[in-house]
Amino acid sequence: MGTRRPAACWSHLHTTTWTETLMGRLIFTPASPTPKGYFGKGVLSRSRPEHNISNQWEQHEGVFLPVVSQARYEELLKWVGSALSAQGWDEEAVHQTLLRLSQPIQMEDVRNQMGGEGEAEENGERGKEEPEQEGGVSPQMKRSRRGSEVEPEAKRSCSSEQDSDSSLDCDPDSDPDPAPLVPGPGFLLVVSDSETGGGVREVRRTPFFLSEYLQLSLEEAFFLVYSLGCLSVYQHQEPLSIVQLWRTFRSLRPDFISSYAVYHHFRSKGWVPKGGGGAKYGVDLMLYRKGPPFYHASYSVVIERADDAFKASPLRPFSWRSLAALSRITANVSKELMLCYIIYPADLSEAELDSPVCLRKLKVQEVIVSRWVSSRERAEQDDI
Amino acid sequence: MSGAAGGEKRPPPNWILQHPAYQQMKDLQIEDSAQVHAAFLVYMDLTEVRRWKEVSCVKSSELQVVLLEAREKEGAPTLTILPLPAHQSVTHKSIRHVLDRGFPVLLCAVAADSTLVYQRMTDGLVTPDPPVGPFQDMGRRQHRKRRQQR
Amino acid sequence: MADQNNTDGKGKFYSEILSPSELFAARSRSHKIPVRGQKDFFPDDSDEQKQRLEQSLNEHWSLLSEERVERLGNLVNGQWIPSKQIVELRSPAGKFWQTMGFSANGKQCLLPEEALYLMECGNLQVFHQDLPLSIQDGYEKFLSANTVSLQQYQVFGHLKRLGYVVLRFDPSSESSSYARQLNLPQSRDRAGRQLKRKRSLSPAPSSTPTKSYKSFLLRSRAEAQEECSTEKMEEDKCSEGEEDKKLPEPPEAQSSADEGGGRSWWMMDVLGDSDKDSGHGSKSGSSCWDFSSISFPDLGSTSREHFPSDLAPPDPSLLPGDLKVGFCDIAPWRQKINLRQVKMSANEQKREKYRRRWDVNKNREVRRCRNWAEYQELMARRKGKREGRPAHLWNREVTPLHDPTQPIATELLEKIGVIKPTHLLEGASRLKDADDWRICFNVYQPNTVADFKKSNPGKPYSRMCVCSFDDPVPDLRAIKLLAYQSGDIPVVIAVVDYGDISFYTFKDFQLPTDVYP
Amino acid sequence: IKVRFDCSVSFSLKTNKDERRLGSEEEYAAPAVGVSLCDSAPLVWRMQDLRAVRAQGLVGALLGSLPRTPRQNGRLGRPLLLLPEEEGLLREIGGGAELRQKHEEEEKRSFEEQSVLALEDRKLALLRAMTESGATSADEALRRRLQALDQNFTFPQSAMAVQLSTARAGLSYCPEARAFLQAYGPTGAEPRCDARYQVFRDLRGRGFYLTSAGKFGGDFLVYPGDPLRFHAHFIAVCVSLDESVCLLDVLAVARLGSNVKKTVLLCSPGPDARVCYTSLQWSGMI
Repeated sequence: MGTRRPAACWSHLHTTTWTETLMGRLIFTPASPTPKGYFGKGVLSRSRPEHNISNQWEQHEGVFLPVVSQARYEELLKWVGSALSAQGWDEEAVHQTLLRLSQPIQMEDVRNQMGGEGEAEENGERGKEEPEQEGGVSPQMKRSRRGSEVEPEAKRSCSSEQDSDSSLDCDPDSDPDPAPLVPGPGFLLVVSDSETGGGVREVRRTPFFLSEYLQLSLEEAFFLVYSLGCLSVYQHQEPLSIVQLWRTFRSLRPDFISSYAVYHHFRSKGWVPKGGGGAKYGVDLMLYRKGPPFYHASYSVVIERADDAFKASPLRPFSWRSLAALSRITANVSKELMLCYIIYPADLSEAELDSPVCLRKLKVQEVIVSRWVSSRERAEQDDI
Repeated sequence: MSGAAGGEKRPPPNWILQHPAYQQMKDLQIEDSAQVHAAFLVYMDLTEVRRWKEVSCVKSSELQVVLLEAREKEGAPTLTILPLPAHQSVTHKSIRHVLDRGFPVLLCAVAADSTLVYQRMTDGLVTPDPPVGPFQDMGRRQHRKRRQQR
Repeated sequence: MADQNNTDGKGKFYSEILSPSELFAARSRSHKIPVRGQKDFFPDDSDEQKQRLEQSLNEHWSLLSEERVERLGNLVNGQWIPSKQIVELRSPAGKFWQTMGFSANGKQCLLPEEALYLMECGNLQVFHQDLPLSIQDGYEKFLSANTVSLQQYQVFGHLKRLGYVVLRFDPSSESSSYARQLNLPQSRDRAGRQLKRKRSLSPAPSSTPTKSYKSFLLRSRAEAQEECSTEKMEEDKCSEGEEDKKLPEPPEAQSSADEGGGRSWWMMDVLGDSDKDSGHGSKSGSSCWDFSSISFPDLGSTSREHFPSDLAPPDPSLLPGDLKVGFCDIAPWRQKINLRQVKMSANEQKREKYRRRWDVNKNREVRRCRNWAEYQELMARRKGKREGRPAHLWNREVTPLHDPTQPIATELLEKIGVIKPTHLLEGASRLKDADDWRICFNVYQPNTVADFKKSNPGKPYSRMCVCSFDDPVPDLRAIKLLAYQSGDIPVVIAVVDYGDISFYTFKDFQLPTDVYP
Repeated sequence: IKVRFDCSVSFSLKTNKDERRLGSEEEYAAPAVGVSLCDSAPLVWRMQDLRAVRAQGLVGALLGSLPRTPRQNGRLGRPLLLLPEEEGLLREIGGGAELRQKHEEEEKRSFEEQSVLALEDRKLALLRAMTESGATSADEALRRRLQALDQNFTFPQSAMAVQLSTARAGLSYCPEARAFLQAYGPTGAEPRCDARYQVFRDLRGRGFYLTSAGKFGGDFLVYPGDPLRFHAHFIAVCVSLDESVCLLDVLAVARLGSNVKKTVLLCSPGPDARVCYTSLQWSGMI
């Protein structure tokens, strides 16, 4: 029985909150293991979440710590202050909290806490801790070991699942995308400017966690929910059913059915579609074989829709000019341009469109657009 | 979070919602929440990833969008940044409107998965930098010569 | 060349006419094209730049002002016949006859685009009312909506100059939709003579540019055939006649019947297999199969003692009527099994080990099962664990396509592949012809010229459709129509942007399923 | 420069160039550019016309085989195809808006000339009548009557003589030419055409040379000098100010621009007859 790597990696169950203030976006919480199979993107990174609070790290008395400047540290403190004020804390309480928070920490305490975590040693010689569970600030931040009770559970749930399910493919070394190491250990090395602050170096608690989020596109999220059943999406702290989610996404994006149908189609062929790269090349999707780390994108995809008579009602009105530009930039990066038509049958009612079951009635037509060069001589016309 | 057993635990609070810049953007009362989200992602990219200076947000009431102002480094000229979700459309008029603020403009297209694509926009005609060296043309000339010999 | 309007006797119109001495001198002029110098990036108003520009312009003008001068003996003489929109040759055709022209009424004729191209190449002089036509006359008289448009001629000329053979496309010559339904390979031995097929029986609403040309074409093809080989033609006619007799029904009716009945039964079958849950059939069967009584045979096991040398016969009630099955002696089978240890390299072993890592047989619980019943019980137990599945996803009308608590099997991709792929020819036959998209040329590659026969041109390399950069991009309907018209020959769309021509193809495609090792 | 739009050789011969038969057209000192229509496309054939077009900074596109070496596409020969904008600009530089307008002007001139001639004619007739009557004492009366005639004479429009040509000549109707003028006029109804024309006109006015840029996803390639000697600096994309453009299209053309080292220009005619230009360049931020 051959198992497929990305498919196997899809099987973890996640939940995510989709906050209405961030309409149209789905944010994966950092505590969840990244769904493997190349879903989503770290909001601050170019692919998987790997953003650090500081890109400068230093070994301080045997522990690797991120280094931040005094100014940066104060900025983070300020954010905490304003966040607490926004939560209705009075000025004095905020002040006290900040004061307590900004106390220098002894390295011994740091080591103790890391040891207590129990994971750091196992996980890497760099002493990086497993992800901090929650970002931002909340009243519970006064507790010293934030998130520690959440994280092992997440770990446990993964491993127990693997035990119980013998056919799961969990070969870690063949997976180039290991579980995210969202940095942000609870401590920082604050370094003041040598001129003004006399070069003081102090270890302090990280005041504001910018743990990076994994952002999913609507299509990715719906696929994880509907096709793989491994994601729950919450709104107003209530989990959404598949049909509810479908309706919600349709209301956010009028062309959601077409764009999802295309996404779903490519996933069901074992390919990895990514919407983000498309913006770089002026298309809707980039299509990768297996996944971005393995191959460069092989196709640039433009999504079109067509009715029963194959008349296109273009999602994006195309002119030869825009097609010429797309064709050229696609060829410049050795990719191919694909038009992907979703064909809606004439008898598809609005009621049917209200549920993802309508996907079974849709058809998909892929068309490759390429420039034909009549002769090598033609290259000459570029001499302009 | 939840494991295979489907424990439905309430997800932890989202720090984005607590971020002062996000609060500030929300207070600008822009209807298009996708644009606000785009603006916040650009803000985070400029401050956290690129470490730009003096990054602030401004409301354009005419366009009903959040604009950003920032300097690449200390003492560098101020830029206006126009963050837009990549699937939207623009008019030249709205671009002109942003340019009319008097600063050079960066248009930032924000894709659905938070990928950012920056484009520089300047009023008037900006002559491109000349290509480096005559090498490309030499090759082409060679090619042409060869062809003519045939 | 331009204004040889001899009826107007005024010398002023001869400004671009060469004098006899100039003509004579031109017989030995160079055929080289001056090489253009490297371009500058910024204009700087320097004298050097000005000088270079002047030099370039002078070169440019002298190149452009050059007139065509050919020796009379090298020129083929033709006559423009406006009523037929063709050029009749009055002297024998040259080498170009291999790839251009057609015969009609015993005369050699050229299509207007062919004549104009040959005029531009300095091979042909065309007269009208006994006066020679200029190139300009040729453009203005030959090119029109009824023959070929200027843009079509631009594409024609572009390809001809590169050495391609370019013939007009005749839609009626294409195989019928019925033939296409059968998906017969076009290259069957008649393919070469597709163009010759007479469609006199079906007055197809052919709206090819020139009707007059078409009749000429048909006649000329017939003549060409005659020249070619009479017997072959007889044979051909014969077989065509037969085919006609065999197919009295209009192709459309035939095809729909075909689609509706003949084909669907097995299509359904195939679909049913993958689409509907395959457990359906086996479930109904399971009632009479007592799994607890069927043990797993292990013929390959090295521990022979565990198994008797023969297997008990199956329960007769499970077998169809007359069938009698006795004991099965497995000894001879055993001898056929290779029981030697396979020697594997370290790498292979590692791979094998990895492959077997999640082998069902390795699972302790599975191994504890002694028969199907116990295994099914185990599966049911495992299924029971799914009760913890989130209610908001599973206790609703629409549930996820895949259950994450279930093992991921090879069929996962098929299971979630609910959107049906299609191809360009599907449903294309029911589309009505559109006037806006039309194939106009068959194109053959330059390297085939040596063996090219007009009477038997063979399969074109591609077909050309010409449009302007300001025209719309073809939608799916247009792409389907063109694909249908062209059959298995790729269609290229030549898009003309004033002087520039870009070529695009819209190819049918199906993304392969990416199967992991 | 005067431009003529002809649809046939004979027409172009009669109306083109320096030799003019009518006094009414004598002020056309500058050579006209002969443009002939082929399948409704404006083509320039004669060398002097090609040079005149280039002298205006208009490039056009060569379509024909080069006589010297016809079987190649690297360098092409006559005819020269004009862009609609080039043809529009030529017409504008020529000063004569449309053939119809020119025709009216000619008719007006003809009427004025005929009026003078008619007055002369009347005076002559009066003189003859007076002398015939032989009244020498009538000198004074004659003078008065001539004066009155000078003041009161009107030549009715309806009395003007007009020619009904046998052969097509002069500014007569030519169906293709008429259709052509309507289709490509710079005041064309389509806003895109209008934007393109305004932009072309403005950039040419700034000394740039322009060619079509379809294959680069734009409207015009913009050269700082004659394209024979210079590389293009810009890809001009013409849009009206209010036209909504798909951001993905903007990103695509901007990326292509950076690939070929050219600045993409968004060009829109503004409300005050000025053209707005916005340069799009790669930010270098990845």
